[in-house]
Amino acid sequence: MNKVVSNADEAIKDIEDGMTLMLGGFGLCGLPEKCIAALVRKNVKGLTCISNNAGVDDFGIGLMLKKRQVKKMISSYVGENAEFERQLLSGELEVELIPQGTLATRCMAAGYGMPAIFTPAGIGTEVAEGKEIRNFNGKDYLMELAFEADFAIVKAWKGDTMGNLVYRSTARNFNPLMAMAGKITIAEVEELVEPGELDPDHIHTPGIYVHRIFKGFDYEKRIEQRTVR
Amino acid sequence: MNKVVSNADEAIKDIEDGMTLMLGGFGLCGLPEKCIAALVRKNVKGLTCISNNAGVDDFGIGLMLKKRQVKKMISSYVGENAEFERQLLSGELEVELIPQGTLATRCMAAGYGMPAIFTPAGIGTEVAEGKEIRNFNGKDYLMELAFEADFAIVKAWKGDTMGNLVYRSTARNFNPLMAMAGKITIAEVEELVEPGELDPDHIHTPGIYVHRIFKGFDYEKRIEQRTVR
Amino acid sequence: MLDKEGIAKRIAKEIKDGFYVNLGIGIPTLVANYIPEGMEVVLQSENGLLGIGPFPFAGEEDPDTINAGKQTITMLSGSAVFDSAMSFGMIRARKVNLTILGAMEVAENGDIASWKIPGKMVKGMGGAMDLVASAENIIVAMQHVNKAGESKLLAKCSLPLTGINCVKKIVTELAVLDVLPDGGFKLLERAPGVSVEQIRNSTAGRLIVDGEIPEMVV
Amino acid sequence: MLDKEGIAKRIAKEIKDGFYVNLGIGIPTLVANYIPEGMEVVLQSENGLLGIGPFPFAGEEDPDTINAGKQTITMLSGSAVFDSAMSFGMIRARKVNLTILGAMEVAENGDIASWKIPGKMVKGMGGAMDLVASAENIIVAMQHVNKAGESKLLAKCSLPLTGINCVKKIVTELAVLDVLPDGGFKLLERAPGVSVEQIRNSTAGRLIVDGEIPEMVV
Repeated sequence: MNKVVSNADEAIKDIEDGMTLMLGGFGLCGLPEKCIAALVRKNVKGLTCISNNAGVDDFGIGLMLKKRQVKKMISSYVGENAEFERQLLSGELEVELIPQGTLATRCMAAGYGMPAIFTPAGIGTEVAEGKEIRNFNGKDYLMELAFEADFAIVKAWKGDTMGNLVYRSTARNFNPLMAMAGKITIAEVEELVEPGELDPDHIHTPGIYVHRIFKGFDYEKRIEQRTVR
Repeated sequence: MNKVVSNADEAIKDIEDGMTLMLGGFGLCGLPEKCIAALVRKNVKGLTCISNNAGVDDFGIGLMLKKRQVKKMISSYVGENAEFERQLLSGELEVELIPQGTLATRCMAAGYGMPAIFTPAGIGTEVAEGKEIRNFNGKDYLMELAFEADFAIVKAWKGDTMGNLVYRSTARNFNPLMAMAGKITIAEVEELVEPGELDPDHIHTPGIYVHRIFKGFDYEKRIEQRTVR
Repeated sequence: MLDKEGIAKRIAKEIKDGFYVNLGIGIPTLVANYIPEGMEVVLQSENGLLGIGPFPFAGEEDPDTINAGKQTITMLSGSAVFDSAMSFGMIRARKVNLTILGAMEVAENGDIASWKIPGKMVKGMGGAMDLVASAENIIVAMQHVNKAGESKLLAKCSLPLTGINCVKKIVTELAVLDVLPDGGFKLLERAPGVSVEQIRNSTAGRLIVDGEIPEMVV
Repeated sequence: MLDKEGIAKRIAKEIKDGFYVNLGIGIPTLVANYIPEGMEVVLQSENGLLGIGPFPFAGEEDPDTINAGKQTITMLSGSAVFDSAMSFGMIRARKVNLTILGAMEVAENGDIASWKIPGKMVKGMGGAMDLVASAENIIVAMQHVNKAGESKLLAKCSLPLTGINCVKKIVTELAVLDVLPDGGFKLLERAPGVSVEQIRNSTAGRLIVDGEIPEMVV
């Protein structure tokens, strides 16, 4: 039951060209920055990345975009990234933009073994094109399918060697949803502890969903929009 | 934003004959025992109760069954209750038995604004009768609708005056799911605290889902199957 | 004519005690500064937070605590954190009482466009499509005309839609308007010093002016 | 012939290191006592717990900590609590490696009946329908014949079904059998002192006996 690997490079060693990855985080908050750095080092190519955002030019998934490792992005919001916009407008990068709640819920659906969900988000817009629409109680809903991902890569605050995870503040965001949704789930944590050190009532992701875990050192945790009073 | 009411009787005062209620708890664990006692006192009749179990003869929903307050039970497991079995076999009580995961997920669907979910539970059985079956990736699923309940009544360990709730151990069970699903949600708690006393990262039910909260005194917390080493 | 702060101030009057409110990026964010004293309102951030507090003091920024605009924020007593699926769950289930967001265009039938200019700008819809498809009560905060002087209140949206038949109220630098269930922008209030004529000239969609239109009190 | 403890002991051999296992009520619960030393196995309780510990010592029972059979239990280092929707979420998503449960009848095509005797008994299916519809790997622990001496391994179930085409293996007081993908009970092992003939006489469904059948080692 010990799921500990030594570092990010070992955790991602069998991620191959052309795979589909889920990457946790909202903007740069709660980002699995150690695994992203390792993916850049490994220079794996042709990836499909499911992630709410695409990072900024020089941090987060932006680093993978710069090296042209990403074939397709599935995201809800991709502003703040000039290289991204360039690749998109030039057609080098395939992009599927979907509503944020749809993205979150399609992850959850995968982790909950539900093949599809219904949401009103996107009804009457181009997001609805080609999708089944269904009326319940007088309101139209789109049927959206659960995601399938080869790997889910998430960042937690604390984790134990059995894979139980706890997130801190709004760095939680998509991480627990994606943690449930990967065929293989990799968790990087700021603090790796022994089983029993996390209160069973406070665990956000039960270890059953997590296959590999490691402690990352020296987190940068860059702030995207530093705003003060 | 103060949602505090003085006691169970005040919390349930507008529950009327013929309404649909969700009641948290698994067996007698995590049961909203103060509200059940108040419902028995008020002697409201013709209720439809959505609850995983039906209590025992002299505790939990069993007390309401004894007074013939329940018209229909929607549950997954109703053993351990002789009066229940008598009313069921005599036809006095309408009973809809559904799989436990389906029950849990139909509550969650209501709280998440999803009109229906898909589950394989019950395929090929009498549970599937009259329901839509749909195949995804070679596997059959039943479409099950979100519940609608006039009131959800749950029991938490701690709650604050804004309605944020924390559950303890396996007394969590259906409580957070039902808390999200009621048109009006009533929470009874063992400890009522001021906002700020619960860690925002440890809250299981955000206060937005809770309309009324009160502190219950002298919880009996009866054990159904006392088992020791 | 109102400035951005004025628009935010006017919208703040639509908030009621005990409301849970989702504020979009831009002018809507400013609304938080004008919630009347003594009123208890909880702000929702769709990344996964109820109870957005003020921006932190310099030096106290926490990279793990941000709002939907990725700005550093603080929490309040009674704040609650959750994942993004629950966040949109409570939005879809209509537990959020009021949604205030920006727009590029609004049509007289309540359609809204806000996320894409074909060939030019593709930032994505973020949570806006979920919000407008689910919220019972949507107020749009926007400029009445764009930089080229063209009206943004149209008979029909020209840009890709974010949602349909959903906008209930609009507050601009010139006016407060309701979008009527049967269609049309019903003029409710004029901004200080703005005439009905000015508003009419800046509104491409059907404007409904019924009787005397009061000047708004901000 | 095996007693209940013997059935549990034999089933325990099917568990592999690192497995997450759901144990049903009755004989399956006993399996927990026979997990080999040194093997790390996590038991799931569908009310919402991973990491079921032993029963508490008298006087230390916690009414808030129970298993799916409503028995008081304890937790272990590394246990995690969650709500019942997530519990069945991980079951449906096939994160649980093995499900062990009881049955009233099993058919040679893998159908199982376990929750209802029309007109006589209606306790409900609890989580059994979810488990059998989702689990990749299902072992049934049951008596080969009922109290009236009739076989419970049938060509076709007579009672209302819990699930279809799902049972993979059966362990009874007489034998270990696989349910073949194309149908039929393939005899794998005889209980100590039990003959193939005895098993044949107690099996109403199609029994497949291929070569010498070893006596099981418990």
